[in-house]
Amino acid sequence: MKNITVTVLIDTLIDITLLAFLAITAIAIIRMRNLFVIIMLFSIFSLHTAGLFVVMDAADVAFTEAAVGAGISTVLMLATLALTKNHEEKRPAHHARLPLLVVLITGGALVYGTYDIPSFGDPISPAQQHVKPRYIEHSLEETGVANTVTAVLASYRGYDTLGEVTVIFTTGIGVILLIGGRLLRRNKQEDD
Amino acid sequence: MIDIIVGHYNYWVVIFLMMAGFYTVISHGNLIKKIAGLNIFQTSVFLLYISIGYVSEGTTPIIAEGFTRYSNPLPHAMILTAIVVGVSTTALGLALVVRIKEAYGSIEEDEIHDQDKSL
Amino acid sequence: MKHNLILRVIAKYLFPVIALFAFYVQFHGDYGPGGGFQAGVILSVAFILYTLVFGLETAEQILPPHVLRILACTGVLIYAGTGVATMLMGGNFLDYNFLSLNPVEGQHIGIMLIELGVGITVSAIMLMIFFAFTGRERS
Amino acid sequence: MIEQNLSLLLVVIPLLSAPVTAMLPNGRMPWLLTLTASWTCLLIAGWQLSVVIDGNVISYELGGWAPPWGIEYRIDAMNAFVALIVSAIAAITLPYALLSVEKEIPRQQTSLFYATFLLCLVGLLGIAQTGDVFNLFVFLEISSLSSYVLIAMGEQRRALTSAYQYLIMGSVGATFLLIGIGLVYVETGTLNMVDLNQRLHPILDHQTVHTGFAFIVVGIALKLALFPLHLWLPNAYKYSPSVISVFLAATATKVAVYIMLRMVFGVFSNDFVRITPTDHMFLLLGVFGVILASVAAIYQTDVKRLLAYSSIAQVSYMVLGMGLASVLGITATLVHVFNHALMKGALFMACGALVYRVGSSRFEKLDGLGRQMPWTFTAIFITGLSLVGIPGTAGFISKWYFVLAALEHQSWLIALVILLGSLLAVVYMWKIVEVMFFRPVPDSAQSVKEAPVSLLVPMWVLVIANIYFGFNTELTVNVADSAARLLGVAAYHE
Repeated sequence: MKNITVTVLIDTLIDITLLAFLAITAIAIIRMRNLFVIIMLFSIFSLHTAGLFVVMDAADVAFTEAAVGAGISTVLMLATLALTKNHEEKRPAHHARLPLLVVLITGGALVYGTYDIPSFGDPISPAQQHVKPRYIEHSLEETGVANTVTAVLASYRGYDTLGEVTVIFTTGIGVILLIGGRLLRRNKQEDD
Repeated sequence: MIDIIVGHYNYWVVIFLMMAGFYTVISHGNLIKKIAGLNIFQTSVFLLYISIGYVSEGTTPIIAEGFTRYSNPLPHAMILTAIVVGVSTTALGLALVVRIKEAYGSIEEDEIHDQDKSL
Repeated sequence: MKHNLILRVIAKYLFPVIALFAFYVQFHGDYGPGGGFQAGVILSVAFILYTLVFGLETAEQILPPHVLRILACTGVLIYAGTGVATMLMGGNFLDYNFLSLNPVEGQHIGIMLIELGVGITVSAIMLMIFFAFTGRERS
Repeated sequence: MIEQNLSLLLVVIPLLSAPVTAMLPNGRMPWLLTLTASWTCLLIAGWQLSVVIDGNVISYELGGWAPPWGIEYRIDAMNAFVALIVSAIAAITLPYALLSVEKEIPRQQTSLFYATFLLCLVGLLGIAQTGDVFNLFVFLEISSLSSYVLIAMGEQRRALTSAYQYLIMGSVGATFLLIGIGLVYVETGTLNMVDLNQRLHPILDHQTVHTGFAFIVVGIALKLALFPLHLWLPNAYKYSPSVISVFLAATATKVAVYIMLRMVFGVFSNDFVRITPTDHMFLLLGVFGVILASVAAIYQTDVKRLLAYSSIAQVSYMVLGMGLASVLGITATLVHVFNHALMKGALFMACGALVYRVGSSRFEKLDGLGRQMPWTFTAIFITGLSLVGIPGTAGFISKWYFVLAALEHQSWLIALVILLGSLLAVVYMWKIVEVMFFRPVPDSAQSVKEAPVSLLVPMWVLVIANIYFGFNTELTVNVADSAARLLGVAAYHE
């Protein structure tokens, strides 16, 4: 029993440390003007998030976030930076009040909304009591897959994943239409 | 009081992160920085979902001997899809930024706006 | 970077390792973290590394744009086609139980097929996007 | 076997056609496949509506998993109605697209262009069919991402900035929707709409539920271009290729209206709308939207932008209908969704015809053009009458139901606003008529031919539909009424 308490304590400590890092990174991103630094900080933000996902027992999501956020997104942003050759954000002429007001209202609404949200890690919250138990208890016998995330993703909610593939496909086509002038030729013979 | 803080601090920091991203999107005029802000906004929402799925003293939802308490796989599956949607939006947005730079010679919103007005 | 010998040699050795890891992630998703999407991203990273070291022209000789486009389309068709196949075999769309006489075996086949579709599409599209961004300067 | 799967095939047929289209050689082949796919969709959507029109519900379990564990397609009269509108507009737009696209889109992009069009159709139909909130989010993103691309395909460089602005606003909206879904999920543990409705019922007073609701509504409002979140819409419609203006103006905001109805009344409930200030909010935004957007339309100097502002005003009518929160109000909203799709489809097609011949939709290029392009001009004139709400046109039917709903609500003010909106519509539509018909043709102008037949026929199909549905209200009003009742909206009583 004692061991469990120690583990929980360590988990909480890591959780708080990572959250603090994330908050600092987010503030730095707002205040920095050098775009290269911003992109690097975003990559760090993403990697920390992935770490946090591991702490919160979401290995699959952590894996994907590390590959996509810290990997692909960062590479694409750097590629854009190389193409636009614009490394410094312009200093705004005046400080707009409206965005700050909108953000404060939105954030306030969210804090208001957490008033009766189940506590963090609560094992008897509705989200843990409804729908989820079947995935945990029966996915192995129903789908033969030990990783329940894969079972949900590929089988129970496989149609969402078809949508996800369609989203990626749309993006690919879209990027080619927008900046892939060279890639539009289907092969060397076809004239354009 | 302590109970509320212990049970909610995670959500509150996540809300702060979301709002930091949201603020970057709506207050900054640089097109690349807006996209970075949007990414932070979305990534923080992913944190909200994973926090919802978290169970204390639980483990990753890969069924194995000796474990009985798993975190909720449904938010994980949803967020995997949402991450893909996020990177798709980023890629398209950046492609548009490249084209805008070629067409206007700038990626600052006010400079682009001025060019359009002078026509 | 084309003339840096160390980079060229290491990239050549890293390429199969990364690709192998991608295949491991692709087919081990049932038991551990991972699956088609992550595998697709990792596989595309292997090619991105290759492109960075050996140049876009060399990379496009191995994977010409029209091949990538066909691969991307094939992945989507495999995924949706699996659904159509289950429909033809009497089940609902994507009801893998009907793919085999034994439902769990059917689930295995179905999940493998769709993860394969995801992996193919994702790696092809990621590469297409990367090629589009890096090739932009020249056009 | 086919029949039980038809509702699903409605989405899967365009989904399968999209990658095939992307692999076809450029030219007319991609167009032909897209046309075939969309007409097949129209047939299926028609069949589907005929099944559910009497109050039946089709339930389809994707992957064979029962809801709420799996995703469910749940089609009642409202879903089928929206799916029919989307597929009908796609089916009518495509014959029109052939020449317009050949003129406005580079030949080497045609196959990918049509593939993206199909993906947009997949997204919109997927939204209309699904009974699962997260699945709805995914398909909403498919339709949004493809429309960003399609808008950016416009010829002028401002198409790029418009698409970028839409991308930022749209993604913020989608993220808000995602936050809302998450907050509702944490309180219920489910994503299925029917299940959500039942599990939300006992906890409608929770703060978390209220916040989730607010985020869902704001997120959808961004996609809906609800005043004052409409800023992305005018430029997006103006600078996109003609075909895309037609398709998006006639379908995208309509589907967003459907999402709003489904979420607000289907997932939450009519009681929830009444115990919270939601209905008053909708009424307030609707009133301001109708008046301010109509006034803004009057000051435009470009037909496409004028029509875009008019669209914002018409969407505000639909929001007014939701704010009335009664069977009659929802019926009016749904009837107007249908009729407005017909009107804006025809009007943007006429704009496309002008762009096809003159190359611009700005007023100074259109002087006296009405006499040179009489068929296009007459189409604009008749549809304009419908937009105003003259008896004998489809527009009259929607305005009639809006006024009835307002009077049932005993709100004279709202009835007055609806009439004022019609008056303002007379003013801005008259501006187009004046420029095109009463101004002399400039001497320097070259003579302009009437638009080609393949542009005129789809346009006139919609014009005639505007008149036909002004007399035959059986389809629209019956379906809308049955849909509104299924949504669980009790008749209004104080």
